Amino acid sequence: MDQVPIGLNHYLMLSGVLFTVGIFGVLTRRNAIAVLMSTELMFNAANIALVAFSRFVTPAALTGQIVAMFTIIVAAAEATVALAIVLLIYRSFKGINVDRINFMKW
Amino acid sequence: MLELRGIIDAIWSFIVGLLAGLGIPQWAIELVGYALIAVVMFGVVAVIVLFLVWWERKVSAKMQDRLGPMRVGWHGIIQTIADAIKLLQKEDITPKAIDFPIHFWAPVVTFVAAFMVYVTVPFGKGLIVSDLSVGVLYIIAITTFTVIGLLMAGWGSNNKYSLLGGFRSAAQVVSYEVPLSLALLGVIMISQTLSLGTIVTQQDNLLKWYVWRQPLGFLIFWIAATAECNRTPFDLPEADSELVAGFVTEYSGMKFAMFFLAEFVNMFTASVVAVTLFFGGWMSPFGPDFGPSWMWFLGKTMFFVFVLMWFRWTYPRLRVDQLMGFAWKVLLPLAFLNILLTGLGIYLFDGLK
Amino acid sequence: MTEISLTNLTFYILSFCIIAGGIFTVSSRNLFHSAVFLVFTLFSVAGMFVMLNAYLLAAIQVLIYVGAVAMLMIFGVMLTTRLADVRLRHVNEQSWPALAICGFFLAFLVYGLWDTPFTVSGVPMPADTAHALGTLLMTKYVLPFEVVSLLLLAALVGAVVIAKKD
Amino acid sequence: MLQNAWIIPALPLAATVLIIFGTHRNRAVSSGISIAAIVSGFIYAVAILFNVLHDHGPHEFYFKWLDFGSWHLQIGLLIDPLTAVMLLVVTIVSSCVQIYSLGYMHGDPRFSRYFAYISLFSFSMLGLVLSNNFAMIFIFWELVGLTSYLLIGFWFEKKSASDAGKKAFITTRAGDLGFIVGILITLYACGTLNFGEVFTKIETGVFAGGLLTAAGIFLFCGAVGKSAQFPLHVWLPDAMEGPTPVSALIHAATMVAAGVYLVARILTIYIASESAGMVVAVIGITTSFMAASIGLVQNDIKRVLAYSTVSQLGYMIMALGLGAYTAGTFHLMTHAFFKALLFLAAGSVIHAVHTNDMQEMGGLGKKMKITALTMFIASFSIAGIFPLSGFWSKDEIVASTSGHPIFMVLTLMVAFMTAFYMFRLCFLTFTGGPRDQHKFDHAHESPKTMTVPLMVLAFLAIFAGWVGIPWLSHGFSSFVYHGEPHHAAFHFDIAGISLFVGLSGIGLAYLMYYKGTISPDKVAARFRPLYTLLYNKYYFDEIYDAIFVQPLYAICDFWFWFDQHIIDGLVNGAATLTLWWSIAKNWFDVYIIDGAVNGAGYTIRGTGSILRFAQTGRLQNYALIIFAGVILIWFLR
Amino acid sequence: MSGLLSWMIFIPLIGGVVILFFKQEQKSAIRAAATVTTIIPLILSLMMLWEYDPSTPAMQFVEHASWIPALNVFYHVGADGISVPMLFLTALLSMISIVASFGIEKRVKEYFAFFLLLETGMMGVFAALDFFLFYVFWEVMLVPMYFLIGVWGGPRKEYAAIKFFLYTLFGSIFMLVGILLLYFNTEPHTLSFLELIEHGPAFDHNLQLLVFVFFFIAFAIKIPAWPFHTWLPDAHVEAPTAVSVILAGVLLKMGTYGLLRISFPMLPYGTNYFIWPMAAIGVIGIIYGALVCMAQKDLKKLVAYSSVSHMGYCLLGMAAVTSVAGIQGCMFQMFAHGLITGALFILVGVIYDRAHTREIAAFGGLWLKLPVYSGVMILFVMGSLGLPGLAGFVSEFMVFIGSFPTFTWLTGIAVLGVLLTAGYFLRMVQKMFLGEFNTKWEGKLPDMNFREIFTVVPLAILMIAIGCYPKILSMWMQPTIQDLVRLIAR
Repeated sequence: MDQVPIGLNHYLMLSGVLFTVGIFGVLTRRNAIAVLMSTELMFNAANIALVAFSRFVTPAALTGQIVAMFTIIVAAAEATVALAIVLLIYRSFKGINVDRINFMKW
Repeated sequence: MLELRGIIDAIWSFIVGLLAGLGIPQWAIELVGYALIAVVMFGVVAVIVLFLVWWERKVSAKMQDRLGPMRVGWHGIIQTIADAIKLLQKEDITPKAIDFPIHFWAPVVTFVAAFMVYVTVPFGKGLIVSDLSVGVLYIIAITTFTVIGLLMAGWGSNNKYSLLGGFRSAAQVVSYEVPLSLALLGVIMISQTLSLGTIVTQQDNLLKWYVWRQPLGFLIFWIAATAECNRTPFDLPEADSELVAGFVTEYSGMKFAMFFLAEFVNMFTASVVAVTLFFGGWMSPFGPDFGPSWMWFLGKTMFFVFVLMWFRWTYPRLRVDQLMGFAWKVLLPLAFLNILLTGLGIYLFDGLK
Repeated sequence: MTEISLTNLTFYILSFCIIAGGIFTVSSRNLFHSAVFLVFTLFSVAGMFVMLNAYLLAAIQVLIYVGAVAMLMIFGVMLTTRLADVRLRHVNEQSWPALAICGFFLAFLVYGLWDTPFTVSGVPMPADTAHALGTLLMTKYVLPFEVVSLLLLAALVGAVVIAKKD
Repeated sequence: MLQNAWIIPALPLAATVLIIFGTHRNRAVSSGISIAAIVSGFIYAVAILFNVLHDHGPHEFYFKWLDFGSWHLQIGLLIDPLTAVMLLVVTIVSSCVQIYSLGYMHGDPRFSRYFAYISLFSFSMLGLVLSNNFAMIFIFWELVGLTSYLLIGFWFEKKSASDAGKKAFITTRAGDLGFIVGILITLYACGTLNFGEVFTKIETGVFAGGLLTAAGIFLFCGAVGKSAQFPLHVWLPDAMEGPTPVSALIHAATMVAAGVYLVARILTIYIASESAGMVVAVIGITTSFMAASIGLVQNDIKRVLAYSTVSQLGYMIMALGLGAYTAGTFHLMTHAFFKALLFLAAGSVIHAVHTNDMQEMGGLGKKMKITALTMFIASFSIAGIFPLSGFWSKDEIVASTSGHPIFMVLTLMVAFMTAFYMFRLCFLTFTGGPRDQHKFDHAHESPKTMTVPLMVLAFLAIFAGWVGIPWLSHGFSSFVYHGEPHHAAFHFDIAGISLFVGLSGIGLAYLMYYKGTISPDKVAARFRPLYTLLYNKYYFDEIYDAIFVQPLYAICDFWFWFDQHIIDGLVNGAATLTLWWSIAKNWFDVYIIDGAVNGAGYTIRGTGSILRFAQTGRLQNYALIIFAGVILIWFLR
Repeated sequence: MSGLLSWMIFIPLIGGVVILFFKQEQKSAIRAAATVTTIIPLILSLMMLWEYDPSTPAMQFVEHASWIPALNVFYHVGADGISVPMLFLTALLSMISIVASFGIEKRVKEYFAFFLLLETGMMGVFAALDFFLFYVFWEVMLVPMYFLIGVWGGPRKEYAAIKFFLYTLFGSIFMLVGILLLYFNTEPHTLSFLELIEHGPAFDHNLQLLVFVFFFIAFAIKIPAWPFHTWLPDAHVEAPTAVSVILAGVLLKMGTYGLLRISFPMLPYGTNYFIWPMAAIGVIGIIYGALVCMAQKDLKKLVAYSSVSHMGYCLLGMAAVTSVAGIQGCMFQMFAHGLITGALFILVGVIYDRAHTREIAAFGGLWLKLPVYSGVMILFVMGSLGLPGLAGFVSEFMVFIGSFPTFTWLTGIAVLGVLLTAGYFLRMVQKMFLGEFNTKWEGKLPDMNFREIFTVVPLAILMIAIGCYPKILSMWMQPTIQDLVRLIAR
């Protein structure tokens, strides 16, 4: 293993990878809940980046942590509503496959 | 004199010296240290829990005017160990239709989560693995893993009783977690810290126990904690008369034992938190240096464990709607009221501390 | 022979856990497995927060993500999925283009990361951030804090209204 | 005492308010309040008279009413001998009329309202005579006009009554326009409206010349309207549609005398401006002669009296125009009493026979002794027979014309005609045989409430003039005078001539209508054109209708048409033009511009119909494309 | 009380918004809420009168706050002797109109909401001291008025509403141009009334003439001065009763108010240049309006045209810029006309509610059966035709006094208007109230009820009080008008 001390770029890289994974999930999963989970992954990726920035760039100000905290809370709220919508969709469409919900199609 | 910290420190410095002498690198020593701590902790808690299992049987027997286990050891004191050995020997039945990984990992998650709490519990003066600055929050957070485990168990078993049990458990735990957290908030507001160690040291004699300032908080906490542990009268997830055995229906052998132990660990945890936050933790009622601190701690904790057992054999089980209604309609408003009152008290008598 | 720092080791282990968990989350055929992996990932992220000295955030991460969000997900899964659905195709037909695009995206992200000179501050992180965070929330960020409370309330009401059976 | 004179008008006002808002449901209480108010006023007026006899004044009391920045308008009370006399006259006549009305209006459904109006009138009239400036006098001037309007139209169900009310209001208002202009000129010239201050300005020569003459003539317009002088006299005969007591009070004794009072009050102007004074005098004698001549042939008992009133007012105006202050005001007083008496007596007759037409009366003297007696007394008085009060005052008026022969001749002719038509009236009504037996049979003497006022007034008709008997230390003229006391010497020649003229008028009437020696019909036939002219009142109403009323309506219709079709037409036309322009533009828009736009639209739609296959409606598709776009942008960076 | 004017302006708005949250069916609640909402500004306006210091011409109750700093626009309100009576009148008439609107059954909620919005606009116009604010309120008035006429009006309501709207908008555009001309000709650019008035004499003379004409067109349409008056009969006739009341009682006053507040002090040269045309237009309006009135067969139209005539007095009075009496007469006429014509419209509405016709000839002898109604109507008719002792006389008299020295002959002609007014009103009274009772209404026409009486009694009391003792009104305006005369004479 190399001797590079773990620094900002490591965390950002981790964040990027996780984000990409999340994107992949969002783009490909057919199930709405799975899509939601993927978005949660993306949130977490962002949070990692935020906290890392907070730790390495502005350790005294804690701004990143605050923002991350708000992100988490908002994510929770979002998940609540999203799942309520998913339930509604499930009742209306008898299924929650995203590619079947295409009412918007011309 | 009977403080364990000195003994442990001595043993640890001996081991470090030994390992360093063997040329083992620093990071490995640290790793070994962590591993040792974990093992010791696990051992201690496991022993306590084994004792609790026996004790529960004895208490229940006394309450029902029986004798309880008497055969294995003095008054059946090693009965639990015998049972454990029996369970470990038994065949691990895995039903065919289960979702195997889920079914497999569910008891592990539960078990591990139950033990993880003890990272930040002060057993005595200096007897704390890591006095986290967010200790209280940590405990609340970790206990939620139990639910995941139960849900996994319910789902993975592919059995409708299990699923229902899992559901009930999740609903119950999530619901009661809210008043529980809010009840603890009262203590946190007064103590101005989340660290358990600090909270204990703040309660350095009988009069400074937070239960005096938070009677309502304690009451709410204690009821909610009982529910969190899935203990009677809140034992709906495994209500055997309704759901066969709830989420544990499809488990047997070792896995069943893990669930079983986890339940007792949780029970112990609840008592530990109650003691630590409201009853001075390892502090003796007369000051920090009166008798061995860990004994005070264990004594107080055991009393609360006994109270839980006492509950179990006293109260009938609630209906599921009563359960939820009680949490949201009674405990939650009371918890809010408690916070309000606490805030008001702090505002009015700022010098209370 | 190189010295292995325990911190480095932990970081790599956690990174592995996070990424692996993420990949399993998005690729698992079984939705429930996805959810469990998600929990795993989220927990690992909490660990990452601990590494970054953000203890409070770690606790919150566990409390909210594991205790609430993931639980909701699992509930959602349970309410909308049957074990029998496992056999269904779980990804759509655009998975290959998506993979390509994700690859490109990651490549550019990494490129951008290495390319950007961040000004890393030498100031060490304060040990106890909980107190400071609490103070900040109640002073400097009190408005966002209140807004978020309102948002939560709205989400609560909204969720109830949306999911209510007519 | 004197500064509280406002109480006199305030009492009837209070009565009005009380009746309208309180007691109007109770007839007895309402009338009682009204009468009590005016009788109290009478007592107060007597007290004032004694005060003023002691100290002639003038006494003024005023307060600020209107602010106009640097200066302000004051209103207040002016009490001098003229005011004192007028107060007395008004309160006496008003009291009598109100008591009389108790009987006359008995049974009327709007009994209480009647008393409210009468009280309101009393308030206005008393306020008028107490005013110390033009603005205030104008205010009360208009208020008496209003009450006159209301009372003339009291029986408004009758079209003729409501017409008459309207006519009275509008005609007097026409005179008031001149009044307003006169006030404005006065204000413009003097900067004040207070009588005393204006007169001072005139005396110091500040207010003089053409402006003064114009002011005088315009102010006189008000008097012309209110006192029914030529050419605005037409309303007064019509005003007889009102209840007879009202005619007695308002259209004989008091309100119509307001014009005379006004001229007397501002006589300084007419003395200072010869020409204005002459205009007044000419108008006065013209009116007098014209009205008297019409009165000769009228058959309606009240109309005869109305023209008589117009004629007598003309007398007074003429006297004032000639500068005879004392004569005018003296006649004003005596006339008030005997004319009120005449009307009330006539009312008593009408009350008995329910008709105004003298042709249907006759021989009523047998059945209505008191009425007949008082009527004859009044007639003798107005005919100027010694020693009744009319004799003394008319004598002074005739004396005042001594410098102007034409005036004197006309005055005497009027006196003759007056005597003639008054006795024509008396003989037709009370003597001879009944011409309508049915009405005669039902006739009866009026109740006490009516006859007692008649007797009081008869007393006054006889004796009121005695205050002016020259031999008795010139009682009236040393009290009411303008400038220095001016005692008209008693000329036996003039008195003799006028007495002779009056007696000959009576004699002619006696021959024609009592004895029947000369047939009225033959006389009428002989002078047919003249008779017709007189009978139709010189066609004044018809002429006015033709040259004022109808053209006015035509003009109004025209302007309304103009408003609707020209002005509004312009507006609507502008709108229509805009609309046409819009239509044209619309065509252009629809076919040219829109064509182009639609063409573009079709093109786009064609393209779209191909491209729409890109719209899968799947979220994830779109998201994919978004990210692809992000990467593309990165590439293109 | 600070912010008095703002409260007066915005409480109706708040009330209107609150009313929108009611259910359409809760009619009585809506009515009660609207009434309360209008009573509060009325009480506030009484407080304003109480606290107003009449000894100084300075602006009082001033509120000054930055609004659009880039354009130098301020939220600037205040009241002086010209606006205080108008604010009071607005509050009073609004309250009365709301009460008079209780008979509205169609879309009650929207009606009252619009009405309250309208009140906000009116209050704002009278209180604004900043052109931008003034213009905003001016236009704010327009919209609810349009809907009130267009939705709740009579048979030709659409025509009337659009005519009103376009006419007024036409004027507003001129006003806007005028405002911009003034704005760009001051340095620094300002929209503040007070600053522009300070700056007034310094404006270029030709500019003053141009801007004066522009403003005059805008305000003349609102007054409405001949020949810009043709929207008025239509709007009045089609509008519901209460709206007519507001239209006649308050909106018409905005024109004269605008001239007094804006044109005169800001453009002294232009004012003095144009006094003769103004007086001439005023006199034409008086005579012309009166003549047209006489040809009317519709009662409401008659009252409407009488407004044209009466507002002519205002113009004539204010044209006499050198005399306090003239301008004060104009102010009196504004106030008196608001009271009297407002009441007349209410009374027209009362009879229309019962008979569903306004044809004068269709009635007759009403006095026999409706004594209270007839008495009140005749009282106000007398007020309108200038009977002494009532407010109308005082104002006309003051106008004549003021204008006579300057416009001797014109005033002489204008006096004829008094006669013509008497003529057409008496004709109307005779045809409607006197004569035989028209038996087709037998039993169909009950007398006024308590609510209706309540709506006219305050107006009657004020009318008589002002007529008997004008000082109760003139005391508010004296110093301000003197100051105005001084400003015009600059």
